[in-house]
Amino acid sequence: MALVSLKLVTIIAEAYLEERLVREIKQLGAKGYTITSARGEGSRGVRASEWEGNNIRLETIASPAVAEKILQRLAEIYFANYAVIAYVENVEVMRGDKYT
Amino acid sequence: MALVSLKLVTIIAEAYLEERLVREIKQLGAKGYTITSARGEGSRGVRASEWEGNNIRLETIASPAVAEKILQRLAEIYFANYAVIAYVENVEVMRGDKYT
Amino acid sequence: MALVSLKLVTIIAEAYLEERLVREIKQLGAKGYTITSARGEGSRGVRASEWEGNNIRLETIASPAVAEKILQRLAEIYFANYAVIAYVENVEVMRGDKYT
Amino acid sequence: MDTLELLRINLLSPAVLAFVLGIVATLVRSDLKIPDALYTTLSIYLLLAIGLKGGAALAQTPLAEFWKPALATLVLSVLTPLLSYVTLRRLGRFDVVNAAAIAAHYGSVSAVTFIAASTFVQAAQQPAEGYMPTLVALLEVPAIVIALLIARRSLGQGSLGEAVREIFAGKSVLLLMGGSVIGYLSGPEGLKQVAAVFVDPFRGVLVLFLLELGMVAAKRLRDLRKVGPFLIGFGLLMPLVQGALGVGLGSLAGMSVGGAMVLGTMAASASYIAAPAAVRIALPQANPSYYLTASLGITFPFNLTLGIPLYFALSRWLHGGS
Amino acid sequence: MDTLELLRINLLSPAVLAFVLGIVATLVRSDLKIPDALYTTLSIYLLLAIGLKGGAALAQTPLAEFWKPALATLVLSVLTPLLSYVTLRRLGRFDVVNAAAIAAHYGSVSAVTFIAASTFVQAAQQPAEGYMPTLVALLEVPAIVIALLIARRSLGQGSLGEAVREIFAGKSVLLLMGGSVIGYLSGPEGLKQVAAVFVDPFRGVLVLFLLELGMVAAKRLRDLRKVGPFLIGFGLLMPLVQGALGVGLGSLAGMSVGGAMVLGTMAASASYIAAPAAVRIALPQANPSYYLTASLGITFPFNLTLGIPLYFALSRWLHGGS
Amino acid sequence: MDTLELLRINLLSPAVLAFVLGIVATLVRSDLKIPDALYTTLSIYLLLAIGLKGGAALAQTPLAEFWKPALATLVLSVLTPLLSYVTLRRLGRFDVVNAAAIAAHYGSVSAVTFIAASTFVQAAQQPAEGYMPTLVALLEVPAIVIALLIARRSLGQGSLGEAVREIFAGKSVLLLMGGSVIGYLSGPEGLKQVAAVFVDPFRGVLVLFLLELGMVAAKRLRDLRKVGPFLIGFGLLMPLVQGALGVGLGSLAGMSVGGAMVLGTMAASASYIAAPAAVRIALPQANPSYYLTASLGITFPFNLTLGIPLYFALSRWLHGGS
Ligand SMILES: Nc1ncnc2c1ncn2[C@@H]1O[C@H](COP(=O)(O)O)[C@@H](O)[C@H]1O
Ligand SMILES: Nc1ncnc2c1ncn2[C@@H]1O[C@H](COP(=O)(O)O)[C@@H](O)[C@H]1O
Ligand SMILES: Nc1ncnc2c1ncn2[C@@H]1O[C@H](COP(=O)(O)O)[C@@H](O)[C@H]1O
Ligand code: NA
Ligand code: NA
Ligand code: NA
Repeated sequence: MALVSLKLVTIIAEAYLEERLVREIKQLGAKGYTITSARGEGSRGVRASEWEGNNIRLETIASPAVAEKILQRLAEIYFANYAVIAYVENVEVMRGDKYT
Repeated sequence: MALVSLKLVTIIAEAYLEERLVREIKQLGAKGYTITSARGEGSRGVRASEWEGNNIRLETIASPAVAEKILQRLAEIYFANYAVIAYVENVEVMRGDKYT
Repeated sequence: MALVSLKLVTIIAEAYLEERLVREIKQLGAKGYTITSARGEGSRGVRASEWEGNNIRLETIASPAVAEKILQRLAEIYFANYAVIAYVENVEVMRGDKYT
Repeated sequence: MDTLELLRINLLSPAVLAFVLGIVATLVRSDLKIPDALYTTLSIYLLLAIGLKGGAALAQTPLAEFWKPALATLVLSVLTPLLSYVTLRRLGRFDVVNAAAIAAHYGSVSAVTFIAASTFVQAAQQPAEGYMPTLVALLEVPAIVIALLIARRSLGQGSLGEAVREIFAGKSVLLLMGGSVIGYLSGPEGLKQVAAVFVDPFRGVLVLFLLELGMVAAKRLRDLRKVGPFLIGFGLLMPLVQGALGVGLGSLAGMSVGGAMVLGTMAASASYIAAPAAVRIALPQANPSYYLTASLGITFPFNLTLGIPLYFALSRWLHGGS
Repeated sequence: MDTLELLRINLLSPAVLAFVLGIVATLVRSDLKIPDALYTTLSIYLLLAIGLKGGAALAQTPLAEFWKPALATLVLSVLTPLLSYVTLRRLGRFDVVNAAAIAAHYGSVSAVTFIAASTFVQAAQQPAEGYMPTLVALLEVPAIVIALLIARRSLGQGSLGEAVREIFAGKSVLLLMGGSVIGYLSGPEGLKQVAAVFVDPFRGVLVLFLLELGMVAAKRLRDLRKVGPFLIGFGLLMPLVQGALGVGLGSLAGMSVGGAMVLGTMAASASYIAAPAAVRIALPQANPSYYLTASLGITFPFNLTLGIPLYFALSRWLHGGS
Repeated sequence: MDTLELLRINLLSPAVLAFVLGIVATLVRSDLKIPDALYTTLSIYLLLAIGLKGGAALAQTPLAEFWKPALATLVLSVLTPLLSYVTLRRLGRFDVVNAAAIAAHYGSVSAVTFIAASTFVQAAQQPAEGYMPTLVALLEVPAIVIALLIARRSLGQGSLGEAVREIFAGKSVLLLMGGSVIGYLSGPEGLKQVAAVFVDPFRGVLVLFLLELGMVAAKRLRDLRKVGPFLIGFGLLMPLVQGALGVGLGSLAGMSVGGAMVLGTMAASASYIAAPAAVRIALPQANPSYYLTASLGITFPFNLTLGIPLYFALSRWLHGGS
């Protein structure tokens, strides 16, 4: 079984940003993503109204280069004004070409 | 504290496969699993109707041997016909005997 | 981009424990957390009634010291009587000071 | 109408049939799933609606009419958990923790069984007194507290204080009592404003709820082997004993045929909403397989199908009926 | 009322307008989202309600009146998937698997289209026969099985047994048939108890449902280019052929103007609930872009807007009306 | 009925009491949680229902009757955000961004407050004009745009274009306006078809909604210390000023006692649905603690409990009543 090592980027952000974040990561080269609904607390206390939903947890498996670009973009545009965090891990996948 | 190193297999698949996947991984030796509801996009555009639900994100902590068997099975049966991806990570757990 | 290496602790527990677990990890030094609703099976068959909800999947990014304290506390108080598991991974984050 | 006819009417009501459909769905491994959010919504709805109706009725009930049934209910709330506890310890040889946990469930009330009984007497043209929902709260809370007190006395530890706070702040009791207060303060006028949501659709909503409960109960049945024959017998016979006690005390307190029957059903039923939450806190060592399988897998279906017509027949007989 | 007036009434009904609103919401990239749990709840509700009403009506229908329409429906359930399959293979040059998958969809029934048609004839003062929902189940199930049988014969493999079990245990058919049995057993009396939930709000609930379907259909439209012109034409013309067949057979079977029209609409409609689930199991190699885009993106909106008044005009004409 | 009696009626209505229950639930740290899906469903329902009713009423309103109230509303939509902005900048010493963000909230309308006011005047036998919901959209949208325009002028940047698109495509305005169009096109006849869902249960649904809002508002109250005394005073007094303005302009425009009062309440209320979404896009730097705590934690409860009877008393007085 040929396992390939790639990066898993997880972004946790206000639900309200979902559409924008998806657009951004696709532009930066992500070939897919998975989102789950989440809730949470961090340094920013309150959040936009309930009607806008809670947080989302967005995962994307990508090459190290794309992963880095995604983090960069988050740092530039989102970290200042929105409730967003992100982290990266190493994962092993099958069919590595699917993600790059 | 005795932390044991094990494998965390994450499978993202159409919700519709939930019951089957659970059955399979149990047969292959998984001692437990956790599922969250998810949505996402990948190389296969459309998905079965809404009524069948979106994606699931299934996690199971298992020994490296069981993890490998699960991936093998996914590759044999599911990758061709269904919208399924899977990845593996190393995690540290307490009470390692619980998972093997 | 300055990525900092930290610990990601994931706790899977009966939904019913949500409030208590959040209180505990904050006391032990966690600066934030993210929760998703989950379901699952493990060694304990049945669970409290549906009305109390299923499982939660609680993630917190923290320093190795805080992560260790959280696991310790889980082992002392929760593992015996409740359906709870936990695992730890290494993750890379931006703005590392946010988590410690 | 004889008892067999009552049984037929009950078994062929949409609610009971929906329960059966839920069981069938699980047995044939259907992919039908009631969304969690719907289950929670229905629960919130039922508890709030019970409260609202009870409160509005109470606002119109003279105290002279209410105190005897209330007293009968309080007596039941002490007797039934004690009875269960002693039976489980003496005859069933259960340990203190599990006996107390099960007793808390059998002392308190299953909201859905209560509603099914109320619907049944209404269909049988013998409606229960309007203040019945208030009695639910009166039976529910002390019964759980007493069962937990027993465990605590025997174990000499535990956080009873927090458990009691948790029972009152717990969503079931909060909605039930909160609904009663809202119903009481806004009165029948207020209830009329919201009747299109909280009164008329009540029975229809019950159908959806029982569909889900059928599925849950069927899953519990898989644990039957684990709980052993004693608990199965207990789950079938204890409702009869407690039901008879309830019908008897209700009749003594001057309640109507329908009212005494519903009180009996309340006593006979085993909670699977408020009690599990409370037990989880005060007695986390107790095994959920026991108390959930018995209350939800055995006693609930028994009451829903056979118990309800039986208690009704008994109540009619005690009131000098055929 | 002439056909144009019928068209106007249909297009300006709250349900169709809600469908349009859903399309608009997607086109303007609104952040409106119907929660998954609500979508599932509405689906469960609609299927159960259809079943309940059909069952209760069937309990009052003499067999003499029912057998002819039932037979007509069974004929349709064999004819329509065959017709679709042959058309797709011969004219459309589709491979076996995809032709069978699409045929399964066009053979079976879209529950929402069925409801929209029933609502329409009611508004036009020509209500359909009460047992119509029973015919839905009668048309739905055999049609899917036949389409899958074809594929199996041609492919010489596959787990048809499991697929058939899955169709019956599948939530759509389970709720539809389960609801029918509940409705039949509890009868009109039982239905009355739950009418405030399962009868009166029916049309209003449809509005919410169509809002969501509009959003889904609009998303499917983005796949139009992928499916090619043949399938677009198929999705527009096949409903007309099957609809005419259904109206004709229904009229032959002695059904009323409304009844024959609703049967025609059922034949004309393409499932996107039961069929996708079944196809998914028996023919996992089939491409969902084809069958979902055709049934949900093309045929559904066509029937909802233009098809319904057309089938009605045809039925009136066949019954000697203007 | 004097003002005190009005106050009593309002405070003891099921809706207000449910709001209090929600607050209590949070204070006693109950585990009660309204599922997100239910909250979203209720919001969709309320907005669509308001729109439908407004549109259907508008279809029957002669333009001669409508233009004056419409004009009064537009005047309010310009005046109230300006008034808030100037007050916050001059007296409150807020920076441009936060002043504009809060002004957007106080210029636009709280849908739930609007409904509570409509329900109140109905209970007081002084129903408002049917076209009121149309006025909600007329007040909501321009008020937000103006507040954002101010910020943009002062900051000299920002994507106003996208913000305006987002307001119109935003789910709140989309449902409100979409509902109005559906109601208008399908008319009173169409509304009747869906009344069992969108008209009758309206007040009951409000009870569930306010239960949730009580819980949210109570959580916001924890932030009270952070927002400072000025904003608390603002949240209590500004509604009175804007409310009086609204009642006055409405009366001048020839509206009824109920209509002028509801218009006043609309002006007095602060949005927490459409405005937060718009502010989030155009002014992401604004601090949600300020605008959400003020609108949801202070002004909303104030209007719901004391404001509504006060505006009513004022409207009666202006119309020459007691
Ligand atoms: N230390 C943490 N661990 C896990 N999740 C976090 C952590 N800090 C923040 N989050 C998540 O990120 C969201 C935004 O964080 P913040 O911008 O700090 O408010 C929160 O609502 C949490 O869901
Ligand atoms: N690169 C990726 N990163 C994260 N999730 C993915 C990725 N690619 C696919 N997925 C998930 O896997 C599901 C099936 O993928 P696919 O078979 O490519 O359509 C998608 O719906 C996504 O939820
Ligand atoms: N091996 C495993 N892999 C993933 N999740 C697990 C595993 N074992 C248990 N869990 C999760 O932890 C919860 C509690 O486990 P337990 O205490 O074993 O019943 C289960 O309901 C699952 O959600
Ligand atoms: Na009991
Ligand atoms: Na068809
Ligand atoms: Na306002």
